Amino acid sequence: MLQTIVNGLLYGGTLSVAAVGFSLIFGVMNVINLAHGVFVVGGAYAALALWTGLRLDPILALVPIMAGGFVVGAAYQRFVIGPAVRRGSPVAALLVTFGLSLVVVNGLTIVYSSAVRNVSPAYAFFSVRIGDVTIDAVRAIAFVTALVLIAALALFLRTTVWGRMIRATAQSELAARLCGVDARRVYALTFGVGSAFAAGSGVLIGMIMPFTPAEEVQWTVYAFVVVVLGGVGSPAGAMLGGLLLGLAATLTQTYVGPVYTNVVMFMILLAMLLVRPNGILGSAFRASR
Amino acid sequence: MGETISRRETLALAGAAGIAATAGPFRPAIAQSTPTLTFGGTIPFSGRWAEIGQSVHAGYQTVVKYVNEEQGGLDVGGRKVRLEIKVVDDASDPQRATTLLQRQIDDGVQYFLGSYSSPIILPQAAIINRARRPMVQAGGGADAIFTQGYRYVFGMYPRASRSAFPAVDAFEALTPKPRTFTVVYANDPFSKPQGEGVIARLREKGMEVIDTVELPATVQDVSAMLAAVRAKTPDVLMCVTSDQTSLLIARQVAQSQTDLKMLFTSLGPQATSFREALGKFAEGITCISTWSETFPYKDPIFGSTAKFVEYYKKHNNLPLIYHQGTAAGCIVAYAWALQQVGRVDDPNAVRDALARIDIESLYGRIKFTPDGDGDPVLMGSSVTQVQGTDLKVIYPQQLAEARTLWPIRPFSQR
Amino acid sequence: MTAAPILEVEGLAVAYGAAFAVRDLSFSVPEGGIVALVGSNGAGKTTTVQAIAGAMRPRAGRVRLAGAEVAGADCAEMVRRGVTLVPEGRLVFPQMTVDENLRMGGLNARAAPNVTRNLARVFELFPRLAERRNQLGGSMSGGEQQMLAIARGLMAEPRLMILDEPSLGLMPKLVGELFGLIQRLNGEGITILLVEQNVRQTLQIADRAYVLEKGRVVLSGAGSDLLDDPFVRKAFLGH
Amino acid sequence: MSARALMSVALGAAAVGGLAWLGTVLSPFHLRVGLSIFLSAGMAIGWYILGGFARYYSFGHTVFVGVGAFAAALTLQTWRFDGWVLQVATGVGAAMAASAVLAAVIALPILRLRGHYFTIAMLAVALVCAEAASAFPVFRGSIGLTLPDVAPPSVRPERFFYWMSLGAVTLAVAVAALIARARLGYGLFAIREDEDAAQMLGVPTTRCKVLAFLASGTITGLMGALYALNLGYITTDSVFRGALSLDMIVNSLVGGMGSLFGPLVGAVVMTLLTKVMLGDFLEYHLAITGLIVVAIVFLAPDGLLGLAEKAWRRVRGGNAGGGADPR
Repeated sequence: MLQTIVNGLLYGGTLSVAAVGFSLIFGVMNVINLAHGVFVVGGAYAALALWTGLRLDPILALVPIMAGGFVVGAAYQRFVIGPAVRRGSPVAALLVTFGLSLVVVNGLTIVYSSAVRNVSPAYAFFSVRIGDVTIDAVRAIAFVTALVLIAALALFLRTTVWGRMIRATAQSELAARLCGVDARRVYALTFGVGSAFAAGSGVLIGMIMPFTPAEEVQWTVYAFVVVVLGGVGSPAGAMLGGLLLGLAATLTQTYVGPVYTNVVMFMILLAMLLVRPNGILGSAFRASR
Repeated sequence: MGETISRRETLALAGAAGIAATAGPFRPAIAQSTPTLTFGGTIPFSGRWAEIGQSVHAGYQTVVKYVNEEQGGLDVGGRKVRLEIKVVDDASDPQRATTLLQRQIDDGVQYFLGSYSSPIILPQAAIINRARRPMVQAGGGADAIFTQGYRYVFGMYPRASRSAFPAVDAFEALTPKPRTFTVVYANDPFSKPQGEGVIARLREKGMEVIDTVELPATVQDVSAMLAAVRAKTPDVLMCVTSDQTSLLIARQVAQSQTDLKMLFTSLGPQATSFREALGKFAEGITCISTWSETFPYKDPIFGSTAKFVEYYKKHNNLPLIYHQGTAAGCIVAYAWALQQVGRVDDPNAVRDALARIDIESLYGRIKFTPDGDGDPVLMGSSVTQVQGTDLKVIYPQQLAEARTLWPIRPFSQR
Repeated sequence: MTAAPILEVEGLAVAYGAAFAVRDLSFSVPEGGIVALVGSNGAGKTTTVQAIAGAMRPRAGRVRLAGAEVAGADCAEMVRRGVTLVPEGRLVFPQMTVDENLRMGGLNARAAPNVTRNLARVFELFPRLAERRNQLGGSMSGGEQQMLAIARGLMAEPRLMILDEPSLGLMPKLVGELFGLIQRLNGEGITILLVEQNVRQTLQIADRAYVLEKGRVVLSGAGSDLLDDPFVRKAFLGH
Repeated sequence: MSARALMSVALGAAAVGGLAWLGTVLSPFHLRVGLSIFLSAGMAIGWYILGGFARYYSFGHTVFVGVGAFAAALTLQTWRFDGWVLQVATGVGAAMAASAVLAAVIALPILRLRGHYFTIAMLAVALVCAEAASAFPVFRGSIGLTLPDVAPPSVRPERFFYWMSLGAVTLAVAVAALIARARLGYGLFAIREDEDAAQMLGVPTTRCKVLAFLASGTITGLMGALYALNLGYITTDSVFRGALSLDMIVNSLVGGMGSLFGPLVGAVVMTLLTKVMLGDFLEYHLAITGLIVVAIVFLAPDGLLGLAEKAWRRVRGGNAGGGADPR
């Protein structure tokens, strides 16, 4: 039982960090980014490239990869999502994100083939035993990194001027603009930060599990589940949602059967939507809807 | 088929309906100096099965390229015939796959090669059978393909439920004999019957299955499952899973130091990337290979498996795995049947020749059951084990390249 | 009207898609005065002030601020130039504290260096907000939120403050206080452009007022004159 | 019935008659193209009854395809009838009934949600049903279900399914057109414009949404049954495909959300493009499909019909007013 809970939490940490960027973008801009999983998987491939090419440890690789994710994400918002929202509607934006994810996945498949890949630094095969509980070193490292990243994001949103501008824009775009906030820049910033976190989570995921280009869909869907469970927009919500989901997954695996894991996860998503669509912590930005 | 209108009328109609662009480029080649024989079919170049699709395609292409470029064509009834492969991307989507296949049938393609994965092959099999054109495929093993009475569909694999028998037989042959097994299988159309077949075979051979685990088609974490495995300590963990799940399992087995006497994963170790990803932890993992590049067989086209391998490696960058071998086997089988018939325009006779084929090829023996799938004994897989950085055949005995590492070195001591 | 106009609007037209909410609208606001825009629902008042504040792009017309052409400038620039709109419905940031709300108001480059001083000033003006400094904006009462919205606007150090329906949803007692506050702010030198449905009280404090109907000015004059105007009495004052 | 309505009914009947006649002369491949188009169009129309009329964008409509397909397959495996009429009637009937039941069960809770939340909730419903179809052995979704060959021996199966799916799409269009003209339709349009206002004006919004949802789900389920019968073998992956949900949306948006012709035009264009022509582009076709979607959003935000309309207005010299640009 204890082992199951530990496994669940470790897995959940990864889910949290993989969802927090999605949550931010959804919360601030009300845009469902179907290309979210592409950034995750893209991060994993970037880590792979840096690992095989330069032997750069994935944890160190987080810095350039998140920076890259930021730039790409910000540009993506500035030149693609923003114009799409202005031209059409949020649904048009959603379609654009979908269309581009097809393009990128196709590109990744051509470059890397759809072979299963994996980033395996030396510590990928160690584990620590505490009493009866075995903890995979790499999962523990990923978990701690995830916590640090999420805490850093929370701190950024809470204490910096730019963080305050992001939150303000999310709560009322008009009021924020009337305060002199340049909404376009805030949106680009938000998308950049969200994408940086997606790419960063991809690095962690690439460390702990095998991946393929087609996997992106799954990470987008998990992001949905985590965000709806925890609450939109806040790092704390993503953290809570991810951990709960991780626990639910491993508990199901152990006590119901692995094959039912996804059924249970998606049932939770559905139940949550019907009972409390704003998530356990509620929307971080809107008082209610 | 009297009800089918002529091609020209079809084109005219298509133009009228504004879909002229859809009329394909698959005109049977007639007015060329060397007659050309076209193999049609679809391949998943994208979507879920894209990677394997590329391997299968490379296998087909290699034989055709060799026959055309090195032998000036295939000798059929005293004439050289150029071989040609015209396959389109079915994107792993069955609806699309049937539509595209129908277009080739309409366009007069007479011989077909297989796509990959049973959900695509099955609907195609129905169409192929109705059109009375043969298909030799290396991609669908589901039992249902071979139990519908389709006379024109041949598979290089034994049907799924029989296909992992050799692995069980290989473990039975070990000394000391492993006693307890945990069987893990993925819940997909191929792995599930294969896994159930393994369980039945194990019990039949008097070995103890202490636990069975059904995994979803994709998994992110198996630590909970491995905790249970550690608690029950089976001698052998047999995983009938996709390469991705296998890699995850192997990694987590290594990380969590789940010490097993043997780890078997049906798919995975065949790929170099799998072995590289695991490094020293890959050592000793066994898998089935329906084909291995080290097979010592003779082949009517290349001369031997080794010559095929050499030729393949000279012309391809894609790592050579068993899918290329199986796919190549399809063309070899066709070539033999065509030569038996002595002409290229009689698909029915070619079908009958395929039904009675029994030859040695680069792939091994090719002989189909009356239902069209591979003979479970003659065409059954070999069992291979990762030793060093390579994959060595360890079973059946007559093909064995190395002694089985048994039991394997505990993961905790690596 | 002796003072030079701080704001001049000429031939303004604003549309949503193909539907024009405002067309050919002209008025002016003298420096240091209180000018009111009144009219029924849908007359185009909110659209007008949003276009002036840069939140919407006018289709046609001219907007001059202290003589400089500013039509089409965005919000950020208008705030920098000293125009602050306190929007209809207050729009405080519900999930931010009072303090954070106020700091948002003082973002612009001109006011940013003086945040501490400005905070002290609005806390002095609204002691209630000082008490609730760390409370979330969304958890406060309607009256408090209105104070917060105005205080946030003051943080930007406006020369011209536009108030859009500030009395909406307030208890009558608070409405009285609000109008007192507006006069006090005006007394401190801030020019006020007031959009209101509370016509009587508005006209009582306005130097000049414009009556809007269907996106056009139909009547204008000194506030006190309009109070006696038969049309205004009939349409807005219920006589 | 007004003259205009009569006219459109007559035109529609003529079109259906013409298409049915085409079924007797087309080659098997073109029949398959036709039936692919009809299936896509039927699904798109099914989706449009909710998504187009009421702007409730379902991102999981494939759930009805899947439930319909599984209902048909499971029933036909349990009760083995002889004769195609009985077989088709049973399969299709079971599919429509199962979809209707599913829609009825989830309608009330799920239609309380709006906007993105409804969209995600439908996705969740689809995911739950898909996973359940795989995980629970009774449904056999993971290993697959074989359906009987229902086409009568005297008709080629692709021709048979061409006609069947033509019939189904005709039914779908008819139902959708009737809804659009009925009070229900006006209710849905009111919801599309402003649900709260509609409610305040006395539109029974809940009833309208539930009815539309039922019709939408049942029609999509019908298409699902035909989809499955045509394939002959289904697994969870082949009928609960996220791609099918997306196709319904993409088809409607590509065609244009303005009228029922939108999803029809979209289905024709997109099926030809992605399912037929791009088969020749091998590994690039996904990227090309993606680019087409992006291009449509940017170049023709109102769909192909919207584009055509704009062009028409330009020809006639009218002016197409641009939208306000608050951002």
